Amino acid sequence: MIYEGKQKIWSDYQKEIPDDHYFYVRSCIRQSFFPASEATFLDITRNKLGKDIFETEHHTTCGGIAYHSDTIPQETVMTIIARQFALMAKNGYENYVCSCITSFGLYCETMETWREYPELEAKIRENLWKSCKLEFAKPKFLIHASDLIYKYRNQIAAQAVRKLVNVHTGEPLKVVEHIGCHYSKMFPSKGVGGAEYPYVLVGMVEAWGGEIVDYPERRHCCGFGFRQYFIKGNRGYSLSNTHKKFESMEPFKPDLIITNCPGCPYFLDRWQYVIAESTGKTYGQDGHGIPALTYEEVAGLVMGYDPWDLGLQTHQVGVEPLLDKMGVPYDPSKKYLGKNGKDIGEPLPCACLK
Amino acid sequence: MVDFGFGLVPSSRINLDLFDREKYEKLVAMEPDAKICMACGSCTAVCTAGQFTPTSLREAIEDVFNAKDDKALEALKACQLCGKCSMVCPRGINTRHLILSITKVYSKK
Amino acid sequence: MKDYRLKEGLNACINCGTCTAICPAAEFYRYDPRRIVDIVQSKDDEEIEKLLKSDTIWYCGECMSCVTRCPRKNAAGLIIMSLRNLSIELGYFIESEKGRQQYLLTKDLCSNVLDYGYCVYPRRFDYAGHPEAGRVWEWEEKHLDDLFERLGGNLDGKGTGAMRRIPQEDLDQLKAIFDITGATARMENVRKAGEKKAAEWGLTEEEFIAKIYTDSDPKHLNH
Amino acid sequence: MKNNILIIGGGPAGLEASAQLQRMGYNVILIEKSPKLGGHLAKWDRLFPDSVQAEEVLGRLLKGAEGVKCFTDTDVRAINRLDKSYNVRLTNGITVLSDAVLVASGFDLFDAVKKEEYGYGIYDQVMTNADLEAYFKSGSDRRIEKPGKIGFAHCVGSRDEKSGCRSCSKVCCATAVKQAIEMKQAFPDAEVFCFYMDLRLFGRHYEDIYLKAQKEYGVRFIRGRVAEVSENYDGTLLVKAEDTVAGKPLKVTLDLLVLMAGMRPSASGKAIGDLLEMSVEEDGYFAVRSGIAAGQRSPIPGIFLAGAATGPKTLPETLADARAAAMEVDRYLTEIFPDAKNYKQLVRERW
Repeated sequence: MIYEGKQKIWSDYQKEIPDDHYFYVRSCIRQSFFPASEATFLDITRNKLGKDIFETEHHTTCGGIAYHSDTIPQETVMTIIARQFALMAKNGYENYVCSCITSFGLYCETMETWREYPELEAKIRENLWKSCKLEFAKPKFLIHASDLIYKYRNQIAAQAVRKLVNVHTGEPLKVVEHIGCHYSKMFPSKGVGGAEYPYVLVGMVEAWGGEIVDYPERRHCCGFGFRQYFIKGNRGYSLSNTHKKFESMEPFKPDLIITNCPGCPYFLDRWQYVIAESTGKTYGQDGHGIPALTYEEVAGLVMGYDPWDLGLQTHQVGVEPLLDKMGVPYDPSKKYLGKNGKDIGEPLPCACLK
Repeated sequence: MVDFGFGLVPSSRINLDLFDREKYEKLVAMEPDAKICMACGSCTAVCTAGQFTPTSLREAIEDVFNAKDDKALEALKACQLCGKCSMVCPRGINTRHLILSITKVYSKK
Repeated sequence: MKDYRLKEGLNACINCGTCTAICPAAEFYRYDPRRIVDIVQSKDDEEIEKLLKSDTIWYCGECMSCVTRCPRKNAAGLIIMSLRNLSIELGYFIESEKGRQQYLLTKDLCSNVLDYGYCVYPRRFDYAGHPEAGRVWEWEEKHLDDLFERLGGNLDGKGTGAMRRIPQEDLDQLKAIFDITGATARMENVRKAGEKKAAEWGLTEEEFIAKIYTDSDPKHLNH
Repeated sequence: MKNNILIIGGGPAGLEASAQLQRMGYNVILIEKSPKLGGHLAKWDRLFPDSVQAEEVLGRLLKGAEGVKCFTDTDVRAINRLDKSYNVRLTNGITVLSDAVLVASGFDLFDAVKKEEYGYGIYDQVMTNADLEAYFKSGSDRRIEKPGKIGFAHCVGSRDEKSGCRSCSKVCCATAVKQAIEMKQAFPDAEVFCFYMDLRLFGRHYEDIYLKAQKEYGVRFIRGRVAEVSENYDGTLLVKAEDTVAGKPLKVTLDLLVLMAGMRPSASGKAIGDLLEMSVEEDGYFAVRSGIAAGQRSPIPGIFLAGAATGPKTLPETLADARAAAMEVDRYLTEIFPDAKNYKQLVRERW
């Protein structure tokens, strides 16, 4: 691998990310499965970086999952998107930051389609007024939340209490990145680093002291496939695609997987559980899995957040070996406690996966 | 082991790393023309058995190359050795001999 | 066919196969996106109708990896979306096992959007239907309120925050959008086709749903 | 009086045209921007279809052009159109008054780095057709050490709108077949794969080398464009394509992948074109007066074109084109130029 070759491509795909005043829009999956990640993102940007990042209670889903499951027409999803944009403008913002990759891809596609077919944009504008009495607007900058963390990765490194380094050996942790397909595969220029060698997560990992490991199936989809996961009869597709990725990354012995898409960490985590419980195969050391974390969780770890505040207990793959390597202090007895130490039981143990 | 109601799905991806070179060398020693097929499909187009069964010499040759030996045999199983294919092959391959050779080399028996 | 995705997604295909080479569905289903593009551009109505009634168009996972690869700037994924759209409009989707899944998907996802303003809503994500969500979700499901509180969420709460209750006025706007952009009509269309099929098979709705949720004919897969 | 003719570009087209025009008695000035004459030919080892040494062909071309006034390391700084000739200022300080200008600016090889998913310049074991020729000439390349499995990816920077190259580069299929054979000759135990979309082997004997590659060397031809390349743990390559004949995705582990970089309009040719305000077509190559009837005349009177400046050509085609251009220049100078009084009218009628 020739590192300089990648650097050249990275320099070709730099996108403009504004400095401040962001309108934040949540992700359905991230809220459902990783609520602490979004909370951490807002805490870092607002309180650690001092940015103005606004959220309105009135925003909704963008409809992306329903759309990519082919349950609603394109015109519907475009009008919902127009409504989100209108809320942004109504609140005096023009920098739109979304937490979801499916949304991000859909926003890019929508804006591009409007640009190419102005008559469609006019139709959506009319739809928006008829249904919501809102004024049509478009963001000046469209960015994914991981773009923001990427932009401030060095400031985060400056405030970090630890690095992505194995404290016992002094070696950098080997990190595998997984970029959500809709981040830049459709519009390479909209993503930091492009579609083939995205830099958005690599930049974070490098800034925080880890070592990125490239592996053959890096670009392959996690296997979500919308309908291919939601319907039980289709889940073999989803599982098999993740399996293909793990078989490919196995020889590289990664310590950690970092992701920027809401669904991917869920699938990369849970499919390891299913593979372990149904075949006995595990991919980490001694029967453990490889932790698949969100970029907010990784940022939180290097900045010294408590792992249970970050929600790492809601991963099925145990994160303790990673925490031990990084030298993160944690109290095992507090892992599954509710707020203020409330006892809410704990999950049953797995048969195979540690 | 837990039954989730679904599981890993078999892959259909051609993996050329599985190509059995030794067997293949045996085949081309027997019938060197195995190497010169252009995959034009003339043989399959006129195949008598192919009208009623999934018979295709073109596919069988492809399968041999693609390390899908079983599929190759399957694609020739119903061949009657009528020889129409040898009349149309633009590369003049002795197709009947090739079919017999493939069957001989790749049969499990 | 007036579909912007088709305009965007279809230029003359040269059958190079770069889409199929990296397609997550092509390896695990009996599926070849290149052939779909080829059939669509053939403009052979009979073949296209067959396609619309088949399982084939439902194998794609809409990951859009093919979009990056095509040397002719085609987008097989967008073409598929457009075909699915048409299959639903014409009621053909109900003819195939994979297409029929639209009945359940539409019911679940659209009601999540209209009832809560989210595509996914944790209280409707049950461990029984999702055993792969793991022991950890089995536990989470029982303690959702406590866990959201613990993790800085705001499940069904007022104001902002993860999984807050979205105000009714906003849900009303989503409903209005659904009504004027054809989503409501599509839901109705799909519902009727499903009910008809269930009646044809002599199944209650519950039985029908259970069937389409789990049915998986081995013919979809490679041997 | 001998007419001055300026030829821009010292590759095969420029050399051959120089030789011909010199024989006709013209005063030829040949300029070449690089330090060496010969263009891409000077960097190539052997040529399809009969594996003749490139050096031998180049030697013949150089011999033919002996006596021509040659400036290497020289480019055009400015061109002014006078009443009937061109005043050309060169970068070496010399000014040439030229009655006809022949642009033989050739082609650039497609920059394979731009085809990002193939990882040229990133994955160690990926090289280009030009790199492989350099290896054949020098006998050493860090990437080549007894490769067991070798792939050739056709159409890299050809027939690819994503890379902005819609057209076919014409020569790569035959080059790939030639190089595949040469690699088998160098490494008889290797397995060699060619990934193609169409095998465009149109020329005389080209089909023969295709058959030879199959029959004598066992080269495997796979109908499917390479979709993606990545690097395995041991440094070998994972290459993905569809076998479109089988209709299935395919993967193979390779020790070496050779990218058949296609022809692109040359950047320095474009600079000359800009100076002359000479039009190019959508594909970036210079427009000609008439593709069929006057393929060596530019739309501008007195400016001629030869070789790959007007689109991808094989070497024999380039040489034939150069000879044709010489004839056209001669016709222009003898028929029109001497009659200074009617010059403008004649040009209007006959250009």
